[in-house]
Amino acid sequence: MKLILIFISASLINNFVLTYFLGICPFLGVSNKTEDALNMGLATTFVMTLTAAVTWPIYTYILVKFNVPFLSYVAFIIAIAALVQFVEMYIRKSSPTIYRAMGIYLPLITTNCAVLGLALFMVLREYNYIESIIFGFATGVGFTLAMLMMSGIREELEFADVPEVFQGVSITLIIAGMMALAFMGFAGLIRG
Amino acid sequence: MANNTLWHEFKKGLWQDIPPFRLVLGTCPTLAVTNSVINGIAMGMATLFVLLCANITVSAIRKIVPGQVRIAAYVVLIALYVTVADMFLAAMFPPISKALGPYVPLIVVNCIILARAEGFAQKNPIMPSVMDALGIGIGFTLSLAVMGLIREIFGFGSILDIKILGDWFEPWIVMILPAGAFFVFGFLVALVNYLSIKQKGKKTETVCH
Amino acid sequence: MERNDLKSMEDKTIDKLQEKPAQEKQIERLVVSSSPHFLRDENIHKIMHTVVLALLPAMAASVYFFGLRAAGLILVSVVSCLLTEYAVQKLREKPVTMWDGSAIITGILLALTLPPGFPYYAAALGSAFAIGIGKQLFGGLGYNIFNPALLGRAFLMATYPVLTTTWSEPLTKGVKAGVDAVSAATPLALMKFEGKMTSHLDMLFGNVAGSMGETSAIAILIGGLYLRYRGYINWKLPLGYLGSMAVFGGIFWLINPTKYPDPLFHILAGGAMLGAWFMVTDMVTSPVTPLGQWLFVICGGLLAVIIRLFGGLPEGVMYSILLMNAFVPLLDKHTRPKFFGEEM
Amino acid sequence: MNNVVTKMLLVLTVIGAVSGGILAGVFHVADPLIQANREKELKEAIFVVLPEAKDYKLLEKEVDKAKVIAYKGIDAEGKPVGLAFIADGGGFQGNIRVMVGLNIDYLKLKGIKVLEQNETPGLGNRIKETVFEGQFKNLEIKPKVEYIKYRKPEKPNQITAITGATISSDAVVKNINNAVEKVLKNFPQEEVLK
Amino acid sequence: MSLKTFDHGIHPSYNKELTNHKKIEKANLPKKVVIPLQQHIGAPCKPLVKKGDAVAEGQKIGEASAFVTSPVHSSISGKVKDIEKLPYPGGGKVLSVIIEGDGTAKEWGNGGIGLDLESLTSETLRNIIKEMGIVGMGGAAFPTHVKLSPPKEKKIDAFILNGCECEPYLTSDHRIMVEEPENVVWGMKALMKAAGVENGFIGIEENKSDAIEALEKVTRGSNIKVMSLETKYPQGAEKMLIKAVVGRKVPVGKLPMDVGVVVNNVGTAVAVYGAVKYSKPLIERVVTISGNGVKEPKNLLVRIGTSFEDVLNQCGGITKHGEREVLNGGPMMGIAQTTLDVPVIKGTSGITVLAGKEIKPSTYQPCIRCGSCVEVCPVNLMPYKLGDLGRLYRLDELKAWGGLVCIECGCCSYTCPSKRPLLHWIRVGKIKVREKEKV
Amino acid sequence: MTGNIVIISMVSMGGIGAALSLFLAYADKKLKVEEDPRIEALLNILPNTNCGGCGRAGCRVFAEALIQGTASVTGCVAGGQDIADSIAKYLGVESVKADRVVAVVLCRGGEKETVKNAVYKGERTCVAANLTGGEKACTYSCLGYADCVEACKFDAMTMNDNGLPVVFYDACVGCWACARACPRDIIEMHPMERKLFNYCRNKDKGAVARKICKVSCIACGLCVKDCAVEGGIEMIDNLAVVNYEKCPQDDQPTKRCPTTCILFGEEEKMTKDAYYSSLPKKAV
Ligand SMILES: Cc1cc2nc3c(=O)[nH]c(=O)nc-3n(C[C@H](O)[C@H](O)[C@H](O)COP(=O)(O)O)c2cc1C
Ligand SMILES: Cc1cc2nc3c(=O)[nH]c(=O)nc-3n(C[C@H](O)[C@H](O)[C@H](O)COP(=O)(O)O)c2cc1C
Ligand SMILES: Cc1cc2nc3c(=O)[nH]c(=O)nc-3n(C[C@H](O)[C@H](O)[C@H](O)COP(=O)(O)O)c2cc1C
Ligand SMILES: Cc1cc2nc3c(=O)[nH]c(=O)nc-3n(C[C@H](O)[C@H](O)[C@H](O)CO)c2cc1C
Ligand code: SF4
Ligand code: SF4
Ligand code: SF4
Ligand code: SF4
Ligand code: FES
Repeated sequence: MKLILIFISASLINNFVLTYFLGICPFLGVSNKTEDALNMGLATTFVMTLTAAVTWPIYTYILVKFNVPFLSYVAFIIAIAALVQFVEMYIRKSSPTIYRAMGIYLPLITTNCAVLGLALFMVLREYNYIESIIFGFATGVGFTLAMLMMSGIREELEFADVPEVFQGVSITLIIAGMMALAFMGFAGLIRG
Repeated sequence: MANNTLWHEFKKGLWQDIPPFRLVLGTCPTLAVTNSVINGIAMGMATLFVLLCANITVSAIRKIVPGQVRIAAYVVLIALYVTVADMFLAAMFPPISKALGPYVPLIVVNCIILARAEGFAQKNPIMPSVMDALGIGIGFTLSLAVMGLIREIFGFGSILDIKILGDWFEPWIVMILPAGAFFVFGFLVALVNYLSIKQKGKKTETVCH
Repeated sequence: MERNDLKSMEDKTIDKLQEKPAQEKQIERLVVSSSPHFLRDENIHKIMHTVVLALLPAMAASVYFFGLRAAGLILVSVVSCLLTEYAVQKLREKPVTMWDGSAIITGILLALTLPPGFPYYAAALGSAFAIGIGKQLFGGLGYNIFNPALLGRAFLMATYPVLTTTWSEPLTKGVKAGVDAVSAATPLALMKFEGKMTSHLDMLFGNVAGSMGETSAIAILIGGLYLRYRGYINWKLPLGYLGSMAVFGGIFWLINPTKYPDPLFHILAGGAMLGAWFMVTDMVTSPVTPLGQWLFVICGGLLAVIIRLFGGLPEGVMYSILLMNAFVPLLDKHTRPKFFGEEM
Repeated sequence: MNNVVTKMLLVLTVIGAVSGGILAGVFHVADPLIQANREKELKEAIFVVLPEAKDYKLLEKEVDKAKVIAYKGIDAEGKPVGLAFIADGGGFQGNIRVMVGLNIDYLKLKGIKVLEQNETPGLGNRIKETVFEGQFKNLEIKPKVEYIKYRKPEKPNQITAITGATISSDAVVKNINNAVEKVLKNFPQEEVLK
Repeated sequence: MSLKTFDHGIHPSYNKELTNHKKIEKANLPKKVVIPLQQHIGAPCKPLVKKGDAVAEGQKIGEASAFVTSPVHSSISGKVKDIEKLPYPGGGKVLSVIIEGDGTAKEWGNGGIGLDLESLTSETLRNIIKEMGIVGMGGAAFPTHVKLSPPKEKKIDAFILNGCECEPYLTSDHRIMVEEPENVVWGMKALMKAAGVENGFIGIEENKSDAIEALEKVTRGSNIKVMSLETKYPQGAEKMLIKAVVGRKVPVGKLPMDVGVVVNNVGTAVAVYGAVKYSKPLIERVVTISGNGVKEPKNLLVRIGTSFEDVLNQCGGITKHGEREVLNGGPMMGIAQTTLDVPVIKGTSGITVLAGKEIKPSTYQPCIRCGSCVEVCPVNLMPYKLGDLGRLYRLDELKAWGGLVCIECGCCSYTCPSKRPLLHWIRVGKIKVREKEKV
Repeated sequence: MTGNIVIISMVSMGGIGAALSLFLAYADKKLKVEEDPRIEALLNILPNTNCGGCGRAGCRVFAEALIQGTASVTGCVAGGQDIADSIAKYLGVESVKADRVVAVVLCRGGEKETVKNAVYKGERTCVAANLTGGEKACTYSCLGYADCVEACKFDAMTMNDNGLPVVFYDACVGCWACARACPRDIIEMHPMERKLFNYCRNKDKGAVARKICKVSCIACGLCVKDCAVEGGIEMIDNLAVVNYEKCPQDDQPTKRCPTTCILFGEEEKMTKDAYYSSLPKKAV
């Protein structure tokens, strides 16, 4: 039950993009085509799940154990950077098709604050290992969902008559605001 | 001449390349911590500090770092400075540290820093890098302050916690909510676009990454 | 560049040709255009004004139950919508289409979702947001992603949460108009926070506290059925939405009839009726494909019930529609009907 | 090739080690300050909810592998004046953490202080205001703390919910009830009085 | 009885009462005809005559060697005045033979050979149909013999005669069915024999009850079934008709013969009757002249090559004032003419003249996504989207969304409350797609 | 204690760093995939406008083709000689001199010169109008809805006040975009050196053409006769066609043309500045 709640909470109610403002850059940058958004979302979800799986042991068995939790930022970011780079190389080698679809997004994920944010929240909320992995996965799903919605809307907007100064980033942000308004409906849905 | 270019490196961050609006970098903190002026400024200063340190170090060691681990090395350095900034805030300004929450550690992945390190310091000697960091950092701080100002005025009717709008004003709570952050940011980007169009007859916009 | 010295016989002929009075030539010219050359006698103006007409019963009910202040609120928000539309279109140097009726609908619907005691200035602000940002920023009629009236209402909800959730009893319950709004609870709030149910009959006729237009289910139904009769709404949308609410609400009711309200309550309470007949059906912000429409209403109904029963807010209709609005482009894109003869 | 690997190895190791060192150094300086800040905050909160207390003592117990913590407030003479503990739970938006002061008679609250909350400014965050917090002074905890809406409290264990923020008010009340129950169970009066 | 039909479609005002009771009249013998050398889908013909040659009525004047083509014949006797590129009612200019008439006309019915259907093989029938220049008279003018010669592996088991005439205003097929049902059925039997099909169907919209009655009378007891179909546009479109009559769906990109069906128009059947029975080439056809812009709407039997102006003058001319639009065909599918100086061709089933307020406005509003266009599209497309994609030349997407599946029926544009020229945009997009594919 | 923490930190961070670099080095070696770096380099040289003038789907495809040797170094028309030289230098091949071609609009029948016989109702683009035949009686004429101008990515075209497109030869890079956009095939690419053009595509008989446009080619044959070289201008389908293989490029044939449709010299060739400065100044 708790796992399901974590999943719903992280993917919908406390959607990283719309309520914590994490991962806004790719949300703005890679959301003009549904296909791109989906690929970016999938790649991010993958990395996020892996990140949760890798950073939790690092934190628990190294940093806490040796009583140096203040090193966590550095350790996490190293782990993430290495993971992303490794995943990139691996995909490139093993499946050129997937690489062509996802490859260009992978480097972007290193500097996606949602991934580091995930690790930090995971520690802050004192999830256990399984919970952390679910949390990582759910966050990725939430991110993908937000990306997909935005990309669908932006594709539609290509036909719309948006005033010139608002085109691009500006209208995207305002739509994000509207989505945040709509997501307020979920407020208080799952407490605790 | 040299001074001139240095001045230029500094100046560009204030308008021409002003980070969140023009470069669309560092959007996350811009949205997250700007529900009041003070938070915006604090975040801006922390970022400025990290940016400065990172630019200096990167510029200094740029010749000895091999390409394969460049990003990794820079990220580690950035994380180092961020941790320092975080501890500093926690030790000296606990309320601000609390208000900014996890967004201080997230400076690590603030794209501005890596973008400047990669895009500028990596290619330039120390002095221009310092000026670049100062310019961009101050531009960023100013941007956050402006966002904070607007949101605080509408959201609380106050500036720097001093009530300036009378009791007749019913605060717009939306302004302090996520939605308000997006709206204000969106409109500021549009405003910058508008001014640019007026200035140059052309829109300049690049998206992070 | 005319070379007079080389003017020949041919030139003179041409000159003669050109001398023909323009008027005469104009008459001879045939119209050419691409087929079809024959169009249905239907236009936006007509559709929108019919919707306004269909909203009359609901407006009348709100005035009956909440007095002239209700009329005032409707007026304020309609005027604010029209002015905003005019201002933005003037500013953008686009043709002004404020009278096409859509802004009027937005104004009326927004007003109908507000509590009767809502301040005028705030209603004006919400309307300006609805039209200015919710609609014109996207390019005006037809381009908006979210339902402007609901967006305006959501904006007001987030801006003035207390004002938007301060209800008063209807006049018919013996409260005098104009008196400081006595805080009252809507049937949904009663259900949610105090576990009390309201009589179905009161809800049907509107003898309950709530937003001006949300109260009288029957007045809304009359308008909705009229629209259906005129063919401007697709029956799938309102019935699907209400049906979905009833089914999902009913499931919870069966699980625990003392804790959760019955399906009829779900349909009659709050904004379900107004939402289903006038907001889910907004063509601009609902899917166009049959499958998309089904998904839209089913998921919308489910979300509404979930928010109502488990969310922090008492009413979920508005949020459910707005949330589903955001999915409309995706739905339309991925539920394309099979072409005639595709994949046989 | 090998040269590059060595170089990579060298650079990253050195950077890692150096930053580790620097961080440890900074930590060494900053940590006491940070701890002091935390301590101070905690102390202040305890003294707000247990006004007569001049000092406190940490009570700790391990129940079902989880720690239960309470602070025993002691007045100038070293006499216990009450228990302070943190009530934590979900509110409208995020967690609400409240420091609760329980009179040593175990019948009434001495006061509460909201430590952390993410509620909507102007609405839910009015639980921070003294008007709301003040209602808990001398509130009876038996059988349970309750809230009512719109009206003045009718019973000694009731408070009035904030209009428009029933959920936040409800959350505070629920959290307090849960925490009180836990404390009553784990730190019986006689044990504490000792 | 529930009427058979297809899904979607529209119910425009048919306006057929203008002419549906008017007997087919013989038009005056034209003094001059212009006979385009390509009146069909397929390869153009090469002229067989030169300037100054004398030609007889019915003489073949254009021939080409390809398979998908059809010869053309002189519709009057006289002298070839010239051969040049002249405006064509289908758009653009086509090499045409101008013939000045000598005022004589041939009587075809009398003294013809009157071939007996029984004695002919399908091979000979197809040859006759080809030689007599018979093409589809339902609009597209596809050479009929091609349709009748499917590749061996494709088994044809149903022949459908298209008597729907779903275009508003037009009544030529209707009048033919009412006035000469025997000839229609005779021609149809010839066509069936040529295609080697046993089962025949005649699909007619139920608003033409007199035609249904007449044909039922003639076909009683035969293997031909008259089917009454719902009155709905575009009931007459091949794919829709096949769906309504035999319940088969022609797959995207396939032809009727792929589902074992051949469809022909009633006009075609009558032309085949003339061709087989009297060796009369396709040199005249019934044309409905209608619309609020003509004084006296009529059904006329017109020689191919007669100018529109000549034909319209026989109907009292067209309105002189205000906006007028002259269409080759009906208002849904017809092609607007820039000049009246174009000839009636084999595919001209009607000349519709719209005037005044019947002419559509030239402005349009934004799409309000009402979905009407999606609801009416008979091939299940999303026209509002296709329109935008075509307008913006987003060709790959246009293809992906089925732009090339569009049968250009125009239902979408017709129904759009915002008056958006959806089909026009789709056409533009299709042109661009084809251009691109050629590169 | 303190020293301890410092040491632990240094060791663990150094260790993580070392482990990471080793890991990456290993991965780098094991998983390396070769990609031709020349593509990037070439892309840096190319204009990256993706105009399609090279006849390919975009600059990247062209770059790939260059490397495979299936494209000529002068293939990028938008880039001109400079870029061709740079590419040649980068690829280490001999540079070839590219012929500079520009677009020429072969119709002078604008609003003033032509007769209109219809009123067009519909989308104001040439492709759309061409579907219905357009307004002008001449079915070979410029439709005047500026598809070509829209298509030009180099700002090298505009519509003049007579409803005809003007090409600025100084800005035109000869990318073919306008020619492809024109549904009536009025625009052709010609080397800069060519000066003699018949600015008409009408194939109607003279008598017809004469009636519908003041400046149409009426196939009178005077230019054919006046051409100094036999076959320098040929009459094909009622239209005088300059044969550039033989044409001596002088103004002889234009002298007697009754409709001025055949012209010689720069008259019809505009530079951007010249055009805009020739416009009447609008009162601000
Ligand atoms: C933007 C917004 C913020 C809200 N914030 C809170 C909140 O912080 N705490 C709360 O209890 N309810 C909050 N609400 C919930 C509503 O006010 C809800 O209607 C209310 O809790 C119902 O209680 P009432 O019966 O006292 O009106 C919020 C609603 C909105 C729209
Ligand atoms: C290239 C081409 C080939 C065709 N081949 C056949 C054929 O072999 N058999 C057939 O029955 N119809 C054939 N058709 C005719 C079509 O099925 C159809 O009858 C024709 O396009 C006119 O249909 P319409 O009047 O509905 O537009 C062909 C059409 C085209 C364009
Ligand atoms: C939208 C549309 C409507 C059509 N309506 C008719 C019609 O009413 N009657 C008809 O005979 N053919 C109509 N056709 C043409 C038929 O599809 C088909 O080409 C014709 O019946 C074949 O017969 P034919 O080759 O003898 O002309 C229509 C085609 C389309 C695309
Ligand atoms: C059936 C129908 C329902 C409508 N519902 C709404 C509505 O809920 N909210 C709104 O702002 N406009 C509504 N409109 C008006 C109009 O469609 C709307 O303003 C557009 O969303 C603006 O682009 C409706 C129109 C029709 C025809
Ligand atoms: S899209 Fe094509 S097939 Fe569909 S309604 Fe429009 S014209 Fe007809
Ligand atoms: S019918 Fe017109 S307004 Fe309606 S969806 Fe189609 S294009 Fe849009
Ligand atoms: S004028 Fe034509 S050829 Fe020249 S640059 Fe423009 S589009 Fe290309
Ligand atoms: S595209 Fe062709 S027809 Fe259109 S304006 Fe240009 S030259 Fe004229
Ligand atoms: S600052 Fe770029 S993703 Fe957050």
